[in-house]
Amino acid sequence: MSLAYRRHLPIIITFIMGIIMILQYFIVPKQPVEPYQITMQKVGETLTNWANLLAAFTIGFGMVNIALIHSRHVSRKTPGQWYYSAWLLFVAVIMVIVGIGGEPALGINVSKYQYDWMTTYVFAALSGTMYSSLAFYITSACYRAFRARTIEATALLIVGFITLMSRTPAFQAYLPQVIEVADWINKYIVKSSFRGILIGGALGAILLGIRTLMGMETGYLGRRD
Amino acid sequence: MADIWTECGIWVAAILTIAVYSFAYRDNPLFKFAEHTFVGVAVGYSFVQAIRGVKTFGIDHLTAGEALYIIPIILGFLMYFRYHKTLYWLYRYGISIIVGVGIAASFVRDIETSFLAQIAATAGINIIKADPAATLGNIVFLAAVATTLYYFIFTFPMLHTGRAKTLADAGRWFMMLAFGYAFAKTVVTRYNLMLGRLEFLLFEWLKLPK
Amino acid sequence: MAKSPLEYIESLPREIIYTILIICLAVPLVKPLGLPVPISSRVKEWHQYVEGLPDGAYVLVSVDYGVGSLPALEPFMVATLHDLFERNVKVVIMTLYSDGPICYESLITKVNPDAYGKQYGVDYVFLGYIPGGETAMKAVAENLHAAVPTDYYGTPLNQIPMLKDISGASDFAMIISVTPSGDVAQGWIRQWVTPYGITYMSCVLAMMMPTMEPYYPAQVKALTDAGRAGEYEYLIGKPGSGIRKLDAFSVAHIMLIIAIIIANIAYFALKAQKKGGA
Amino acid sequence: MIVSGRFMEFVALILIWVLAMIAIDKIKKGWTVSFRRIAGLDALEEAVGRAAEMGRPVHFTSGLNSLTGTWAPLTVAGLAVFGEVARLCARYRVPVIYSVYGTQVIPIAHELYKQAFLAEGRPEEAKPEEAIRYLSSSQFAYAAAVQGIAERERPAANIMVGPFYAESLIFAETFYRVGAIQVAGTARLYQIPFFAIVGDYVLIGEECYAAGAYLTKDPAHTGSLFVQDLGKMVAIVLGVIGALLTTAGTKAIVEFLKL
Repeated sequence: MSLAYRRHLPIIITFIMGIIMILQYFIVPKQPVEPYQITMQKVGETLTNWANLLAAFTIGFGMVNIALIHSRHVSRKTPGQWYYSAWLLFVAVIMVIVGIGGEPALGINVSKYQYDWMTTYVFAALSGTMYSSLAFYITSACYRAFRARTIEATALLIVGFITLMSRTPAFQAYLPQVIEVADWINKYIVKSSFRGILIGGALGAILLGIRTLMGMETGYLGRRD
Repeated sequence: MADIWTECGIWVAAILTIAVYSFAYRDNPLFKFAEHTFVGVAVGYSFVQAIRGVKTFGIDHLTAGEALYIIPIILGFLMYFRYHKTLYWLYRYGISIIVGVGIAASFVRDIETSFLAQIAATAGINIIKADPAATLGNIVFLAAVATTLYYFIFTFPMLHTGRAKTLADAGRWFMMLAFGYAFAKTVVTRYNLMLGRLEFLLFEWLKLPK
Repeated sequence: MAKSPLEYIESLPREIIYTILIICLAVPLVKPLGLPVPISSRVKEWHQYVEGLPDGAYVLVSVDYGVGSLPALEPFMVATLHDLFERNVKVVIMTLYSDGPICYESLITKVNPDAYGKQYGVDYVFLGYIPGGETAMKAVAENLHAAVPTDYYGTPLNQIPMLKDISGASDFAMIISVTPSGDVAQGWIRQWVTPYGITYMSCVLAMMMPTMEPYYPAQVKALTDAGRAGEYEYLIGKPGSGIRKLDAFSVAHIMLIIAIIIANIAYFALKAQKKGGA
Repeated sequence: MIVSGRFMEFVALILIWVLAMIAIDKIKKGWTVSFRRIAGLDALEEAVGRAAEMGRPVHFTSGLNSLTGTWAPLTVAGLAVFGEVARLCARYRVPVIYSVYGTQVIPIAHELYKQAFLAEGRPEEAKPEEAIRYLSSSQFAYAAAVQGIAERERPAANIMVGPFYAESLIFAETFYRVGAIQVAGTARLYQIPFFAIVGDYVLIGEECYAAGAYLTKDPAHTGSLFVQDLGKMVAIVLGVIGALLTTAGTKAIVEFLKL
């Protein structure tokens, strides 16, 4: 099978898709009026739907990957892991059945109540707790990071201190100037240096986008074939 | 009937909460159990979302008479040829559409929102203000934007040697101070999250008096 | 070689740090310490407007949030009702959210009007969920009895003593709304403030303040964000979930600041010791 | 033709595109470009070398990656870094673990992984099924699973480049605790501080995109980096002069940019 089909055609497809999306951005105003604008809008929307549809298809890669790894653990009885893997596969199947609403024909009638129960007391509880465990990690990170080792680290410590105090209700009551200093730092040092980083990052993304459409960012297809 | 389910739900949620927090101390079987439960539920959840995604983005359009949608559906199945020994490259057509649409739709917007608009905002600063702290602030602002950008210049090494290096160092200093502020600023929001979980454990699970 | 105490403190094991954190957060939750809390001018202004209400004045309180944003918005609404029930005013409660009644139930049990000797139907009433968003606001303003035939519990309005001679917006001294929605917060201005000039007080989520600031103070007499519930509780001496969190923040932050100071002292002491010892 | 208000963007896009093509062409014709040091990228080889000495794996993650949506370019930048890390791991014979969040990258990651072993002349040693592991497409289930890998397989190095969200600090602290050397980079502003303060080496914003040019010196990436530098110089000049003009009373540059 010649190189044309394996590498060049996909790169050409990426280029065409990219050019259409760019044209849609530059030609179609908020309320398309001209016929060419309306068709361009339609083409752009259809392709975006196609991309989302294809992205939904790729979920299967994940399912295969997880089923493969964990069923191998179960079949090989990997010590200290196989029963966790069995439990994972079991829970995944339960969630799929509950999620799809069950099949009355197969005698599985599952109401929305079970789905809400699973999402509230298992999914939401785990997500909320994992998210809140950041309180542990930010505390130990602060304890370690705010140390006056070098001049730079001392500056970091002082700014961190002022910001911490400006957010502590008790200090705000006694030392309101702390809030003004913190706001000044935020307005004139944080917003400015973050803008510098943002501009740099944007240039990086723009050039990467151009390279990808020109087929020069071969990372996504593998360098040589 | 609902009460038993709710009460049992609260107990399940409480045990999972303690399991996740226990990892902060040590990795242990209870956390490993919670982790595998979480991944299992999440896999089932995203599988259902994927099926809904294929339905809403694809099948619905097809049934609504937009015949062209058969193309992405075919390409979608073709992507599973990547497991095939020789025809593995067939997956690339689907991926090339995802990448072409995804990358272009994103980077073209960066030109305005994160490049031109940011320069325009900087160029629009009226430095001299009535309040001296604001005037000083604007001077610091301009210096910080300029030196941070200067720090990121890669292909002119001479700009980072000798006396010119001080400009790059200034950029690094501004970023360091900004990181210190942003780091400390999140402490409140993270503690607020943990307070929410502790309130659940103390008042809904242990039923302590409010 | 066991670590010397200085080394131990300087690199304190994470288990100790985490346990101290949990204690600092949990204790104030169970037993509020009533640490000093800064009262922002916005909360003081909100309270002054409630204090300024004449005896027998009618206040419309709109519970414009659903179960989703209840954790963030309820504490401020609870404090507002405590403040209103301290005075001799008539409180008419309604909601524009379909799951608003659930929030009302949770709200009213926490406020406990009986403790203030307030009687349902005489001092306060709940009209329930009125669908339609801004059209609901307009209908209630123009003709309350036509817009809302019965209260939430099904009693016809003309049989409720406090609502007999209340026809619409012009009979109200104030309208208070707590909501996560910008449209609702601005809707009350269009339907009640512009046409009837009623005093409007709005409490929104912190991130929505920038969108509401332009209306303050001309159309919105008092504007604040729900995160300040703890301040309001402290101001009116009614500690609730808002102040418990503020106490916990203060204790946890003070712990962190002290810990950082100790760590730095240990660090410098170690450096001095090494320099001295070398 | 062009939507009002977007004319300047169109001009900027064409200008950048043309300049990039010219620069790439000149580099192909022998024009050499030298770089200033990027500590984070120099550290990649050091990190993998350390893992080889300690006989422990290298862990890689590209955060909550997605090829559709705002952070598609940063995901591709993360994949490019993974390509380099896979090459180093093939060279030093160190197992690599790529914890995957978004399933769209799985086929690409497999491709890059096999290319790396091919380039190092060891295609038979490639074990993609074990190296590239899909964990979850839900943010915190993914974070919990990565924590499990960190504690149980105790990687000696952790490399994180891509779009990260709140879970960035969970990873940074957990891998610090198992003693892994960390090279971490993202362009998402509010997550950079956690990598800068907790990680050993940090790639700030644009440095994530510079990996291709810096490590491979390939013309396309190097040319892009040169044009990016021109863009930054333009930003400095227009920004500062614009502000001075505004203070002096004329908003010429601001209007110019907003055409």
